[in-house]
Amino acid sequence: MKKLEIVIQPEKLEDLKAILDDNEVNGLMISNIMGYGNQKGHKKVYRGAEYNVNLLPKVKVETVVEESIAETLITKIVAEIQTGTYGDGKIFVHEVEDAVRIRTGERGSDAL
Amino acid sequence: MKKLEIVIQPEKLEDLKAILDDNEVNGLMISNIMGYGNQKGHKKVYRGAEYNVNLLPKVKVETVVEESIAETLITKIVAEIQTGTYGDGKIFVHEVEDAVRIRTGERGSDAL
Amino acid sequence: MKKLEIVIQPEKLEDLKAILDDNEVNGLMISNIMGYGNQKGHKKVYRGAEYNVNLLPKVKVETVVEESIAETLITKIVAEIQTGTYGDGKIFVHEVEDAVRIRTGERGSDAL
Amino acid sequence: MDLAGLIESGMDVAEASGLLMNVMWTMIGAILVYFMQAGFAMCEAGFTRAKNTGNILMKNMMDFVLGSLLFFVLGFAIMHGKDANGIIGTTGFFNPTNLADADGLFNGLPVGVFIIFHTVFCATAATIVSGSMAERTKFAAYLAYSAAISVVIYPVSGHWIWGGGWLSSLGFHDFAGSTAVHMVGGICALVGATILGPRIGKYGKDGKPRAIPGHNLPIAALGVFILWFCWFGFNCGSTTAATTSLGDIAMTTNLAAAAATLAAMAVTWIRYGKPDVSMTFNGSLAGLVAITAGCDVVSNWSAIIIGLVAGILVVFSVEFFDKVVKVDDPVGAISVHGVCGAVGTLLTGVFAMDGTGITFLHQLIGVASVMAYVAIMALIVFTIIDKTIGLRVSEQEEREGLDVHEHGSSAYADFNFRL
Amino acid sequence: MDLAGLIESGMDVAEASGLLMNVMWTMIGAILVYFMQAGFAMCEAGFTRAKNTGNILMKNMMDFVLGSLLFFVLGFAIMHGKDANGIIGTTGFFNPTNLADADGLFNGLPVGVFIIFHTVFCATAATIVSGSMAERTKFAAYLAYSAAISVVIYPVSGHWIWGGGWLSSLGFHDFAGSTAVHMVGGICALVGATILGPRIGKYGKDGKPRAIPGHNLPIAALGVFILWFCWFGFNCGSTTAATTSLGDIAMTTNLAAAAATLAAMAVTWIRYGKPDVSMTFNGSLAGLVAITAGCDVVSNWSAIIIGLVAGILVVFSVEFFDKVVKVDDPVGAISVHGVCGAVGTLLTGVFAMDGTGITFLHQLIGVASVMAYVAIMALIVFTIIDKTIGLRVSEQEEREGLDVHEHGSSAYADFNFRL
Amino acid sequence: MDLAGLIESGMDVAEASGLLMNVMWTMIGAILVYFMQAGFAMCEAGFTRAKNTGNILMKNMMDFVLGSLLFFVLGFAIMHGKDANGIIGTTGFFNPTNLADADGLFNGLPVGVFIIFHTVFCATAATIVSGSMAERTKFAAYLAYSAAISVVIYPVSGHWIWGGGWLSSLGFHDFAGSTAVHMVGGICALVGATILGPRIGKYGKDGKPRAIPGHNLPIAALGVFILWFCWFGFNCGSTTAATTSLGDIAMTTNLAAAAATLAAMAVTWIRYGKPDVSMTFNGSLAGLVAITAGCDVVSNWSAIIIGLVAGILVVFSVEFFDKVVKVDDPVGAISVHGVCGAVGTLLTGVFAMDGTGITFLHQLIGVASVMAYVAIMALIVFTIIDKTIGLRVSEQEEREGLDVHEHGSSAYADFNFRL
Ligand SMILES: Nc1ncnc2c1ncn2[C@@H]1O[C@H](COP(=O)(O)OP(=O)(O)O)[C@@H](O)[C@H]1O
Ligand SMILES: Nc1ncnc2c1ncn2[C@@H]1O[C@H](COP(=O)(O)OP(=O)(O)O)[C@@H](O)[C@H]1O
Ligand SMILES: Nc1ncnc2c1ncn2[C@@H]1O[C@H](COP(=O)(O)OP(=O)(O)O)[C@@H](O)[C@H]1O
Repeated sequence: MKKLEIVIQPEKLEDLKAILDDNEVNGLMISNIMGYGNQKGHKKVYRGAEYNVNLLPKVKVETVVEESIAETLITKIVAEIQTGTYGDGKIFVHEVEDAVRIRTGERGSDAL
Repeated sequence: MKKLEIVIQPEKLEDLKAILDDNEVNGLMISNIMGYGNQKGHKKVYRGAEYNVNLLPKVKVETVVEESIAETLITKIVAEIQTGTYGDGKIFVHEVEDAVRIRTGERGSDAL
Repeated sequence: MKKLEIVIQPEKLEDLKAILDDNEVNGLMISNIMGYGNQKGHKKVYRGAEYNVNLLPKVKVETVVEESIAETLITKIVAEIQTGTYGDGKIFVHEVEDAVRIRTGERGSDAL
Repeated sequence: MDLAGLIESGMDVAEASGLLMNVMWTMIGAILVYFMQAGFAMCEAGFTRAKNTGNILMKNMMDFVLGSLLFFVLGFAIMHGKDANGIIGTTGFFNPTNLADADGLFNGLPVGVFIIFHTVFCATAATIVSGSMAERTKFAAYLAYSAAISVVIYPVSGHWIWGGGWLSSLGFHDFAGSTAVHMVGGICALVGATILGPRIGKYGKDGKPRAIPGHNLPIAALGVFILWFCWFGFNCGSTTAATTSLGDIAMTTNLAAAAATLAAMAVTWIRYGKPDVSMTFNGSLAGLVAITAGCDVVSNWSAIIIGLVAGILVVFSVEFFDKVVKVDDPVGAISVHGVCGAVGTLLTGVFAMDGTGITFLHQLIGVASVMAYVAIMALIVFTIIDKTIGLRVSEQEEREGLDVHEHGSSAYADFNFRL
Repeated sequence: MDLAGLIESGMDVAEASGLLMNVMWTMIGAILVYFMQAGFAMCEAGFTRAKNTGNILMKNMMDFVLGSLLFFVLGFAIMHGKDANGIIGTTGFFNPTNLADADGLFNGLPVGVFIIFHTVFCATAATIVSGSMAERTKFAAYLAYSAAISVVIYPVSGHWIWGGGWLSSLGFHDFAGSTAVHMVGGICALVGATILGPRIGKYGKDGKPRAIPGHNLPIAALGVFILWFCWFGFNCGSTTAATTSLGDIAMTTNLAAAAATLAAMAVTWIRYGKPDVSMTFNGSLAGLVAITAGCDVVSNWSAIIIGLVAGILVVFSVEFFDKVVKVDDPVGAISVHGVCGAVGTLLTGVFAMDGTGITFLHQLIGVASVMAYVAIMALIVFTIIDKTIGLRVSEQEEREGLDVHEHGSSAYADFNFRL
Repeated sequence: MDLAGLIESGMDVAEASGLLMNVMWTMIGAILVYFMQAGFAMCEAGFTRAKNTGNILMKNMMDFVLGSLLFFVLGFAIMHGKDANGIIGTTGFFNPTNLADADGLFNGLPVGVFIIFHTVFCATAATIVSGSMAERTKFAAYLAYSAAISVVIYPVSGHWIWGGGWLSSLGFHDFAGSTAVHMVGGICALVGATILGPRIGKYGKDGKPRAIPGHNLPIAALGVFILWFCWFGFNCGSTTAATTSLGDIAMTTNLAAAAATLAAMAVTWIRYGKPDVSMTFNGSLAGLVAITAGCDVVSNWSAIIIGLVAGILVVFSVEFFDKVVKVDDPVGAISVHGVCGAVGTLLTGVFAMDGTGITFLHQLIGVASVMAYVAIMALIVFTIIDKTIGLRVSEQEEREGLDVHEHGSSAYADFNFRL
């Protein structure tokens, strides 16, 4: 099993969900994070004092999938989420040892 | 060392903490996430426009523990958190290479 | 590639960012979490009813880096973030299999 | 008709000026008392949890709405219609403007002015209850209760006190409604919250109360400031006339509230080690409620004492209901309105200035009889609702929040909630 | 001059008392109507998204600011200056206090009192539009529009209705401004929102509207409570005199609002399965807008009917614009102010009490002519702005929020937003 | 006593009517000025950080509470008691109602009316300071300061200006308190914030100020709208009489505020590239403060100029204190109340209409002497508090938030904070 950890622009969440849905991904964990990467932030002024806002709001979507479909998903995500501008985001791939469905106690692939 | 990544219903957090406490788990990281799984969401109507809320608030609890107690924990969690309804949640198990306690610089198991 | 998962006191975020910047770390994912560890919480009273607040606000910073610099980073973080009091935080080290830059489709180290 | 019109129609200048000044002042009072709805709504929303915020706002809005309509159609007649045996009013149903005399006046004021003034007072009594029944009451059941208080509970005891009924004949003094409005609301709150039972998680397995902190202190504080502001309309407006005593009433009102706030803060500081924000703000309301009965007949220093008593009392009363009686009252309405309303009315009997003829005994009779009447009626009403509509939402609804289940919405769509 | 001063200067007691009472009452009205700005600001901020909150607050502040300044310099003269052919006022530019007579009076009131009263009404019309154009309008463009409505749109139709123009001669009755203020604002809102187009994401690929829920219901609800509170100043204050009818006006106003709220809640409950919080609060405003034209000439029961109509109508109207016309109106301003303003004015022709001489036909002429005038002017104004400054922000700015891009700030710096 | 009562007791109609109208108007003023407490509380809470919100709300509540009690017991006597050498009042301690004449009047008003009116003004001065000392002051120390300003600082300079002291004899004109209330508060704010030192993190290692944005703009904006609303009570109410000039005062007040808002927005737009939300709302307050001294004696156009000056000045003043003087004033109270209060009072000497006899020199003497007195007293008071109780919380408390440490609570229990 692999976990894909996908960081994207918040407004791309619907599109990403559509891709995952199409590929029968069964579960997601979505978090709001602040991201920091190549994308430049804004310079803000508050009451005369300047400050840099280089942390930008991003959405992190984590999904645990069968090894077999991970590569397909990555390809599709890159193809469809890409806009070509800084801040498009990243995917990190992790090995997952096991999964457990609390409702039934199922383990491994059955639990996805 | 293993990391258990446990996704549950928000109202089960106290129960989960009790289980972990009983098993002398020393640390937790708790995040609010939006989950998407087998559990169906609500249909809402806002000013006449319908919309599906299929993202549901969940709590993610991460804890890094000695390999030896991971299995015990999983068994207990399944036993005590289970209600048998959709949305009970999942546990994902990950290998952790190392842990560092910033306060002391301790490494590995000592740092847990 | 390694992922460092660094849990710290919220007010140390700027210092941590400075360390990572100095070491040319290119990206971060920052989340607000509630932490539970050796550090004791507060006892609060609300309208006469006491309650323990043993979950404390923490910041989790995740960064995926080349294996080669992971150890240097850990050393620096321990050295500079340490105050020696409970609640200083922890670093967990994970293996990462792959990284993908959505903007370009680059993979592996190139994607960092 | 303006002043020129009135004079033309035969009134002398003094009479006409007096009438219009009284109209203006009573209108100002009514408008300010209306705005208490905002104060209660913010207070109750702020002192409860974010997942139930939309619901509590709706309840606050709807009890004013139902109160306005039903008090017009039925309540006013029961409260101010022709008295029958000192118990109940009997005329003016469906169109209370018919009660006006040939000049369009009722109790010395143009009838419309009089009705709007009493409408907003009725709605205040109704709205007190939503706080104590917050976070677990079915919306439809709440509407039913709200209709009942506006029709069968408040107007009857109101008739006794202000509508020419037996308590007003007796010499019972409740100037602006410590008993007539606040205690009535507070007793209903007590009965309602008791029948309903505590919120899930309020009491641990050991029976000890757990804190369920309010989710938005700025709006709760705003609510208290709004209420204090409007209370000048509530108390000074209750002259229903422009008089030279308005400043005196404002002074006693303000000093009692200030003293109560200080007292509540001090008590929490001593008892809990830190000055408690939410309880201190409750203290302000406690003082305002307590001074309301006697604000026109006590001295400034007596007002300070009444305030101090209310401010100390409210803290212990909240703890008492929370820990001993184990009635779960999320915003402290029972203590603030019920207990301090009763005590303030009684203290009026102690502190009333010489020559007012107010006695402790009469005050006691008034408080006790209204308390008994309201408790019995509330018991009947809530029991009927519980057996028919059902008072309480399901456990799942309560856990996940009333906003999602009862209204299909979230009060803070762009934010995540903690826990 | 106070009463003694006036009498010394030669007025008789009755005249002087009458004048000062009218001054006081009109001032109270003006002050309350000013506070509507807070109500609109909270309402609009609460019913839109957190990323645009600073921007909407600024717009609400700035349209009052521009309205105050420009109405003083130009608008008042156009609205209340010497009438030319029933179409427009022509005197008093740059310093309308010059319009006062020798005693300093204008229309029977000290000129300053009269101007401040009309200033706050003008600003109310202006502020209605910001809600319907929220979350996508360029700030500079909005300022330009706001200047235009305060100078060339509102004062002209205002002159027709209230400034001695042709509609007032005709016998058109719009007591406190269902048409003059609310419908004018509502029509501008419709034209503006149409030209602007819907927010990104408002309509799916299938053309179906998607819900974009407001981010802060407590402040939105507070906004509605504030507006209701101030509406007593708006309607009762429009006598610009202390009269015996103030209570009657307050009663019709309050009953209509209550009935409309109830109706809106009931309709959403039936149609959507659950009582909708945001629509119910919209219902209150719908009732208030609708009763404004006729609050002084309809009976209490007629007011209830007008309220019920408005409360039902507003729900269907919101759906109609959302689903059929596909104009994206984030807060429902078009339906609340435009539709209910027009319908309320017309219903005044139906329900006006005998002897008032108000006819449906005259009401229809008034509504239709003002509607036509405002629609055309708004079309011209918004088109010019669109071609010059540009009405709409860039797609990126809209996605990421107007607060960051237009103002370099966040309204909630210590919180994360969801999604 | 109502009108009939007064006439019966021997007053003639004109006198009695005049008295009651003045009572009503003064009461309206007092009630509105009370509500400024809500405005300040929301403003200060909104413009600071979420972790200190409960604390700032408590401070705002408690300075009104202490002010009310102490001004009654001691302050009123010092301010309005029998004058001694033009410096201080000396009678009326512990029960200022004793100062009333045989008819119960004081300065032509029923004594209770007069006291409540001055109580709310005193509390306004006190509450200004909490904003500039926000987020780092010990709660107990703040209470001590608050008591001091209500007893030894405000009433003394207040006596000079309004209580029959030397400045009122001199011809110094401060109609509603640009100096007496706002500058006094602003100077205390300056001294307090200076002694306290900046918040942790406010200045980088390079000495450059860092932005610490406010956490809740909607409530901050609401605060400003409330303050503007109440300012009509503050300025128009300061006639303490029903007069024909109320509208003129409202006009100058409103135009100055509008002009200042526009100016502040324009300056920030030019200087920072974008119109700054928080500064623009500060601009409104700057204009209101500046016009307060002369709102009764300047023309509308002069009011606009005064507003423009204040609106421009406030931006530069905030930057000056932030960047040059390096005094950390989280909400800009020093610039808004101190600087604009002083400048507004001086400009009254420039723009006062002919025949008022107001001179720049007298205004300058008044401003300078009050400034000196207050600065010295504040220095003494804050130094004593610092050496005894200690002004500042510990570093850990400041980092983690005053709510948790000083009050054991969180203002937003259901939300996570960012960072
Ligand atoms: N090495 C990394 N480790 C952790 N998170 C990263 C890393 N690189 C990027 N990210 C996350 O991905 C987001 C998008 O990255 P960014 O550098 O802006 O993308 P791009 O390189 O496509 O322009 C960042 O805001 C950050 O949250
Ligand atoms: N494959 C997965 N990857 C990531 N998160 C998942 C996955 N499956 C489930 N989850 C998370 O677990 C939560 C509960 O899962 P759900 O499918 O509702 O449980 P169940 O199968 O027991 O009914 C989901 O809301 C989601 O956040
Ligand atoms: N075993 C663990 N698994 C997950 N998170 C942990 C673990 N131990 C500590 N943490 C996280 O690190 C934070 C700091 O840990 P703490 O025990 O307070 O540090 P220290 O041991 O240095 O005093 C905790 O609040 C918790 O969020």
